[in-house]
Amino acid sequence: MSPFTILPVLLPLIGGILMLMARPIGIDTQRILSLILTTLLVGVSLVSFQLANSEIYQVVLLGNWQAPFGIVIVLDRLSALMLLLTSLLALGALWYAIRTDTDKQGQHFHVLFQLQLFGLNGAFMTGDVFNLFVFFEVLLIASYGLLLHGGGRLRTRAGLHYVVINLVGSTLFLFAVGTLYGILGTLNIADMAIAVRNVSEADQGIVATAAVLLLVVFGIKAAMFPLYLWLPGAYAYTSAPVAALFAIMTKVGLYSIIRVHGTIFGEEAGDLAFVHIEWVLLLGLITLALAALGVLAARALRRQVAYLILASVATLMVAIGINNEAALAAALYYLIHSTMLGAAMFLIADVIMKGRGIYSDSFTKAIPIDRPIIVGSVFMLLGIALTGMPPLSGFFGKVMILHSALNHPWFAAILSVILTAGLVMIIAVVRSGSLLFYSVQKEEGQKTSPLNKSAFVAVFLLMLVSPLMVMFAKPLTDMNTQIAGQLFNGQAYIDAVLSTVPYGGNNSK
Amino acid sequence: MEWLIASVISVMTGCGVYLTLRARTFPVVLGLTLLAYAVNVFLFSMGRLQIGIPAVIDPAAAAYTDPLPQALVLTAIVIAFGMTAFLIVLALKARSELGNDHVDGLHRSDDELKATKHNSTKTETERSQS
Amino acid sequence: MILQRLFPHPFLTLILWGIWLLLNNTISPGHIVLGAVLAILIPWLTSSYWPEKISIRHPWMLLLYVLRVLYEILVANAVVAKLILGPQKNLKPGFLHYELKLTSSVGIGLLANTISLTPGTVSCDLSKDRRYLLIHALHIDDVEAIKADIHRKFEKPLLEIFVTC
Amino acid sequence: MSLLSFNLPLAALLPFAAAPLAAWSTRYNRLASAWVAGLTTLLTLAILFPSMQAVFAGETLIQQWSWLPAIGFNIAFRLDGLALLFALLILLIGLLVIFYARYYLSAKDSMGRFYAYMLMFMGSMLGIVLSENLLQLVVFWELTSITSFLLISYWQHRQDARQGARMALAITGAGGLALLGGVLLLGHIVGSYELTQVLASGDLIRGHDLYLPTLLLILLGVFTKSAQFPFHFWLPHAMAAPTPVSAYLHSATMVKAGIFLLARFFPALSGTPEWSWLVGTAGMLTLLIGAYVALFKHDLKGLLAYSTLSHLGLITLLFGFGSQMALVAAIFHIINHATFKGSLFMVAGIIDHESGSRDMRKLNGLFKMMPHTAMLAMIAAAAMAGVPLLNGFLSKEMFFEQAISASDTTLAAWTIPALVTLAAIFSVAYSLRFIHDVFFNGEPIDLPKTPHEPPRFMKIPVDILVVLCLIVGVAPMLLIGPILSVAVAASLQAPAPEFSLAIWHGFNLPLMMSFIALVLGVAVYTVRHRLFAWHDRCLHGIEGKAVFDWLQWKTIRFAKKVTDYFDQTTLQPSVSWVIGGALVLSILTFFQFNSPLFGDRALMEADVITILMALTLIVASLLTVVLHHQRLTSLISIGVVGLVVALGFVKFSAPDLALTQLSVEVVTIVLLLLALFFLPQHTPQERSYIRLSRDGIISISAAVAVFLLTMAVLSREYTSIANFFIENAKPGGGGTNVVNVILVDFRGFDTLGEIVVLALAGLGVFAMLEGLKLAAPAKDVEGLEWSHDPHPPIMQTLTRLLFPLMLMVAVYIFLRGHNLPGGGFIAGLIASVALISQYLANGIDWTNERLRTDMHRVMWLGLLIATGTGVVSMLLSYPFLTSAFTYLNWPVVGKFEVASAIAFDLGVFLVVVGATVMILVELGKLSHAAHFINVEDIK
Amino acid sequence: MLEWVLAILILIGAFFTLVGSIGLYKLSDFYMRLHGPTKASTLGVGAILIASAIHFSFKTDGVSLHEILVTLFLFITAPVSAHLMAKAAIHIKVKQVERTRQLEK
Amino acid sequence: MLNLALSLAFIMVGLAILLSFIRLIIGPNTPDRILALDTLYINSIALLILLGINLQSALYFEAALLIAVMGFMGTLALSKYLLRGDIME
Ligand code: NA
Ligand code: NA
Repeated sequence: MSPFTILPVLLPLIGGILMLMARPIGIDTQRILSLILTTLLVGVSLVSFQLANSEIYQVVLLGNWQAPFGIVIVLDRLSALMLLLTSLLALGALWYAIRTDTDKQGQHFHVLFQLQLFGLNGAFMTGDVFNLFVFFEVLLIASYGLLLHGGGRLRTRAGLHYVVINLVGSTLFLFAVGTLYGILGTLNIADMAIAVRNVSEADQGIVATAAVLLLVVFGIKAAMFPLYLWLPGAYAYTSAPVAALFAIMTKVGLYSIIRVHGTIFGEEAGDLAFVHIEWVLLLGLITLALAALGVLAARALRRQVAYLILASVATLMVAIGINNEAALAAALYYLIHSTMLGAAMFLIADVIMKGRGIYSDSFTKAIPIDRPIIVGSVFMLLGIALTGMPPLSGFFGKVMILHSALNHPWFAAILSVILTAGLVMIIAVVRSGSLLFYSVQKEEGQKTSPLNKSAFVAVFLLMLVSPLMVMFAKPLTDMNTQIAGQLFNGQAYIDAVLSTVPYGGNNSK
Repeated sequence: MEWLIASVISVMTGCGVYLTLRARTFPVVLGLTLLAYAVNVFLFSMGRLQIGIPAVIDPAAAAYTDPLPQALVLTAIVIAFGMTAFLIVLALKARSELGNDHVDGLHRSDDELKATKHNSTKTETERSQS
Repeated sequence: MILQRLFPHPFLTLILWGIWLLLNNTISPGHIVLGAVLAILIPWLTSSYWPEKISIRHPWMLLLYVLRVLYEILVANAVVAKLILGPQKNLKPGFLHYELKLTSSVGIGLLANTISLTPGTVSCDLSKDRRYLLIHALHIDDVEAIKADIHRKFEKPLLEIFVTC
Repeated sequence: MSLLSFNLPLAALLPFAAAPLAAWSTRYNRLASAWVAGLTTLLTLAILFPSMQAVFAGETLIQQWSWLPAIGFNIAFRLDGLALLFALLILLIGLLVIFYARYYLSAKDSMGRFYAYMLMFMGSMLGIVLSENLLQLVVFWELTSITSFLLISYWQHRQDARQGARMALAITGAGGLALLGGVLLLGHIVGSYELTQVLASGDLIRGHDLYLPTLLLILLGVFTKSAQFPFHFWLPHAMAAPTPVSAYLHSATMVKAGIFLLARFFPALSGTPEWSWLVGTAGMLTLLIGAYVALFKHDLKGLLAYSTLSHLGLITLLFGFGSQMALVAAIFHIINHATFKGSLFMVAGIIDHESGSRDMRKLNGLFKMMPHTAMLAMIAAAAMAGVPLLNGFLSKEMFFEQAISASDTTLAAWTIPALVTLAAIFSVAYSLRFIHDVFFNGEPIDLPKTPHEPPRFMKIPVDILVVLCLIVGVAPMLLIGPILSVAVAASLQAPAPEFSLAIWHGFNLPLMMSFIALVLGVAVYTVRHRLFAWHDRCLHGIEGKAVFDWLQWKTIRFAKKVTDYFDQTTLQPSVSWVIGGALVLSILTFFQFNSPLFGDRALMEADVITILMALTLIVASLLTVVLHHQRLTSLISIGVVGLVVALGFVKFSAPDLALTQLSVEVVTIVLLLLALFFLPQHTPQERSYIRLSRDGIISISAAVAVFLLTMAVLSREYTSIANFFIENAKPGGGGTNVVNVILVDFRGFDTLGEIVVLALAGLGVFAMLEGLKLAAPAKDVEGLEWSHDPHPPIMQTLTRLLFPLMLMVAVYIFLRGHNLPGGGFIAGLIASVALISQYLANGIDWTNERLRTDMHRVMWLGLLIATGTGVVSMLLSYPFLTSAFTYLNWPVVGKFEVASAIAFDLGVFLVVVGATVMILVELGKLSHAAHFINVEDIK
Repeated sequence: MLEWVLAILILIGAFFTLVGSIGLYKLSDFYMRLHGPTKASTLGVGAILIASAIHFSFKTDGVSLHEILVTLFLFITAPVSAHLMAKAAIHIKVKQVERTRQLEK
Repeated sequence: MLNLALSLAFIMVGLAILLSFIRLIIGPNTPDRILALDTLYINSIALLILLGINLQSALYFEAALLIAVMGFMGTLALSKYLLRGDIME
């Protein structure tokens, strides 16, 4: 156990406090501080990643209490990956926010931002179900603030819907956690996994019900059908850097399904093993189909991008639902891709929107934007990546997922939905791209605003992730296979958590 | 007793859900508050119902209730309070930006229509301050 | 001077000290010390919320006053219980204006409270000029008797107890 | 490592590498990009050249590297006869097109972009034909779709170009995805995506259950790319592309990619009735439709496009015949078609370029103005029509022969030969039209430009191709024999059958068919005007594009309908979905298991008071619903709910919860009142009974479900980890109030998160309220003026009196919390309520004057203390948040406990105070910014 | 003896609490009902609190007097509540029973 | 004896709660409802203290104390709402 392990959670918390303290000094200080802190977090995440890169789990017994009595923080390969992804994404989003002055549009952007990271990282590291609830709340309330940052009619309405739906979700979370505690008598994920194995036949139904309730909760975050309805509005109407950061928010839901359901209702759980998984697959497929239709039906770019994100999340659900090591490895590859490129897509939608002036992001014929070739190329590449066309990462992720599904009884459904959805999205994105970049007309009196090059750097760098992911597909896949292997070996996780002894030997302090 | 508590939770949930499904922000806030109460009692009851044996260590005590759900509910209450506070202010913001208190900001309520009419005639009256 | 600053409201300090010991149900030395610290600290912290200095001329009279009020409450409770449980049509409710002699706001507050506490009367409003108290009585036989009672039993002692600086 | 070990990937990737260079080079010289493209093509040829000898010797070269072994995705390239034939076609015709385009493109066209796209397309095509790994092939396949989109939409300002490009991408992209599916299945059946193994597993594949889906998916890819019926319609619309693109993509290369796949997969997939029927039918229909429609196109490129369709159909049909000789004929015709159709497209481009029109109704008598071009056109068109001594004749004869032999096996023996002859008749007719209608047939009408011969160099590529038509036509074996032989062998994965390419095979049935076709073709052409009229009257407007557009429109409409159904940007359905979804999923899941609903734990007797209180709570909840239109009243009744809940906590051994609930309850009511001031006082009646009953059903279902869930758990026994907390609270945590010890010690991390939530709520509220403007009513609902007395003195006086007392209670609750019910939260709430009471009694200005503390500071201080307490333990190398306590013994004071948990709790206290006060006071300040509306005036 | 004292105190308290609520329930206008709770908050709760103080003083070692605090709080707050509610009722012109006398200064 | 008295007291206080709650339901005015809520708070104090005696536990005292304070705050806020609409100004 390394004391370092807690840092990914602690650093943004301290960061948030520092931001709050720095408020009177002014936004410039906050910006510098925020950039430094986020960069530091990238560093910390990298070290964590290195630390997790073994079969050894880093377990911290918070308060020095033996699990399952205290709360544990667990760093394994998956959580390390999520941490790294989050911090990199955050850095990009933060840079874009600062360079476009988004952070100046309201109060407390940087505090919210750091604490959002606190919530995310906490959710990725906690080994306790109720603590996960708490971190969900942290990341949610920070996201409420960020979502509403800057205000405006549509944003406020979307925010209201987002908040209400998530509050209902929090209620469901507590119902689920309560039920699980009421039967299993514990909250620690590893301990629950043990308890689930010993559940009597008479209690199985109720535990399964709680599992599915929990799935609904995570499904809301992950934007699973029919729980995704908050997403299009929320993502479309918030500010671009926030939307970009939100690309990781849906992944929290998926991560939680992998972590919580995967551990508690894993292979060893007897009749309860993978009680959730067919739902994930089925609902993932439905979500994907609806998302593709949404992409096609969108009347404005940001909404289209929101549905593209939804589609990528749905693809991930399908991959998780396939439920084998290869599929999970593929899912992780796709997760990295979808997070970074989804974020980039939101940012470029913002670039385009700002470039089009009064036409904003609506799909109408408008004036040409500044630097159409570079912006258009990046847009095209992102479109290719996100719709899963070769030669970028989306395609390879999709192929890996499909390959892993070859022996699945639902292969035909998986194949047809994924391929058809891909096609529909390609058609839609090509339509919008051709409208935005080709179908343009210069107009008197409508001046194009120049491209914000320094902000654009963030988009470009995020976009580069895709070719890099192709280039380094092999090491990435190897890594993902290792992660998936670790995840499918739930017993190792359980043993690691439950066998970690408090510092100094025992609990009597 | 359990039946009673279950009924209480159930009715609060039902009422909470019904109010949460209303079209105006204020009932929605009330609904979520009720839902929060319901789930808090639910979570609390998961430690089973015990009378007169609070989890305060006392040499004379023969037994203790399960303290863990209580701690969880305490956390949940405070979180729900924060969320309610946020939501109600958001409702105000929505009222200000959307022009009425419909959750979708769609249908202008009667008082709003009157207010617009009023604003257009510009007969704003200052409230007398004491 | 320093004492003045340290104990802006010595009487309050005393009360708080007592309250602390009451709260903790103890007179252990630790709590006596802690209570004293708090009883000094809190008035000091909240002194700005007390715009007017209250000084109590005869603390023992306050004690007497409290006992008297308690006694009055006891008696009035019985009377009013009978009124409530009896037939309603016998009740002759009404509003009356009581002219105040008290000027200290704490005094007025305490009087109003006392009036409300003794069953049968509720102080409903204070006139803007702070000279009249509007009182609702559950049953009025003789207005002047009620007014005289209030003055004799409550206002006079209060007038003696409080001086406003 | 020698070049020969990686020249194949190099060849495919070099054009990609050169593409940016081509784009970039135009900055310095407009023509530089053409040079880059040309030289790249030559270089690629040179790279492949060393391998050719081996291929002609019948070898198959494979260069592969392991890349994603987990899914069998290797980087693998293959050069055999078939690949070489196609690679040569791609490169050689590419070279000619590059040369031609340099003269074709006008000054305002961006050369750099054009050649960059061309190079990328060339690379993609090479990738397809050189791929050994099928997944890799799919990658290149889709790349051709993307690059062809870019090329077709090259003139992006033209709507037809954009639409044509989109349609091409939609169709071919769809086919690509189907191909991916087919390849995955193929890989699944064979266990490898390597062509070598797939081709060796023909019997396994044909015998597999998944054969038909695999075949269908792959053929979808083939038919879309090669524009076979019913996916043919994109091709004519792709003619909006610049003519060099049409010449290259739409005659010589891309449309042949599908055909290439047929040849490639021939050993693996062919030889079944499914294959014959599917491939044959598509080919035949395309052949006929293409030939027929071509005649009626007035646009030169339109005619060529449909003629291309027809020829592609011809080749497909040959594959459908499935015999080895048919394969020979097919591959031979691929070459021939590339040469004559490439040249014809270039001619059409020249005419367009020089006359400004491609409309055959305007173009007449051009022979006089451009005799050289006319000569070239006539030879190429004759080849297309199948006139002897030209290459088209040879392959067409072979085609007829195969059609006859294929018909032996079918019932209606004459059908196939008759149909192919019919197609040939039209082929002759449209070829004749291409020549006669353009170069003769009177004088030109209204041409934008006066036509004349193009620049000399523009004709060179056409010259070369036409000469090839002639040479192949006269001496076929000389030039084509060797490559055709190895290509056929590679395609068959077996030695090529004996074949002879000769001009004269004697008087036989095929020759007769050719003769009939020529004669009747001329006849049809002569009566064309009557045919045009008939066609216009009866068949005009039947077009694939219309179907496609209709389908696309329908799909979009469907998408919009579905999307709008779910995504209405309305809250209520979303919430209904969440709750309904949770209900449905839970119920379905529960009944998957054979568990009884209730357990057999002994239940507790209910007492009268508890029943009464429960009833109160139930009625109060219902009252909140019933009276929710009167908002203030529902607020009061929710107050009852909160109170009874608190009493319940007391009853069931949870004093801490009761204290918290009571405090939160009041703060919530104050909060709601503050907000309610700015909201309507009444909720309007909802009129939709459907919605009300729907919501009623959802609510009642939720209520029932929660009831069952609660009972299901409460009627069961459980064992929990609770004992540990009870046993360790005092010895390990130093406190006797176990709930508090859990909060500040065992699960302090939860608490830390929770105060962050609270702080964020405060900050969020602060941020939201910034600059918020709201109308405040100047009179109440009843139209009454507000009271003139904002701070009734009696309230003021006594509330001030209460203030120190409440603070004292807060301190008391705080300090005892570790051992008895209480703690930082509750104390914080009490302190907040104490402060708020001052705000209520004295107003914001008065109180703020006295409370000169920025709540931001209180919050960060609290967070800092709580976090700091946790960090301190790390400095002592204990985990984060490890607590410590000790007992001190001071004189006078006596023995007392000092615990770090108290410091943590102090942090909690401060955050609670900071956040609560901030929320309420910021909200209270809102009226400062409000403007007032007189409700009475409006009435 | 002690039990008797306790029992009587408890019954007195409960009785006056009940009387207060009866008043609240049955009296005919708001201003009259306002008198109800004062019973409950003074003698009602007071008597029960005294019973509690006595009970816990005898049950445990020390003297239990903190019940006095509840009374103190109630004595400070209940009248203010009543005062404000009355003021509010007067302000919004809540109806009085007709026989209510309006006595001028 | 004490138990009998307690049982009787519980019933009486329960009845008081019931009556207060009925007043809250029937109103008819908002001040009536506020008053009923206030009374419910006070009744609850009695109930809690009785419960404390019944369960022989001093742990419920603080709840009673808090009810006294919080009930007051609620009434204060609600009444002020009727008076001024804006309860903090
Ligand atoms: Na009174
Ligand atoms: Na003509």
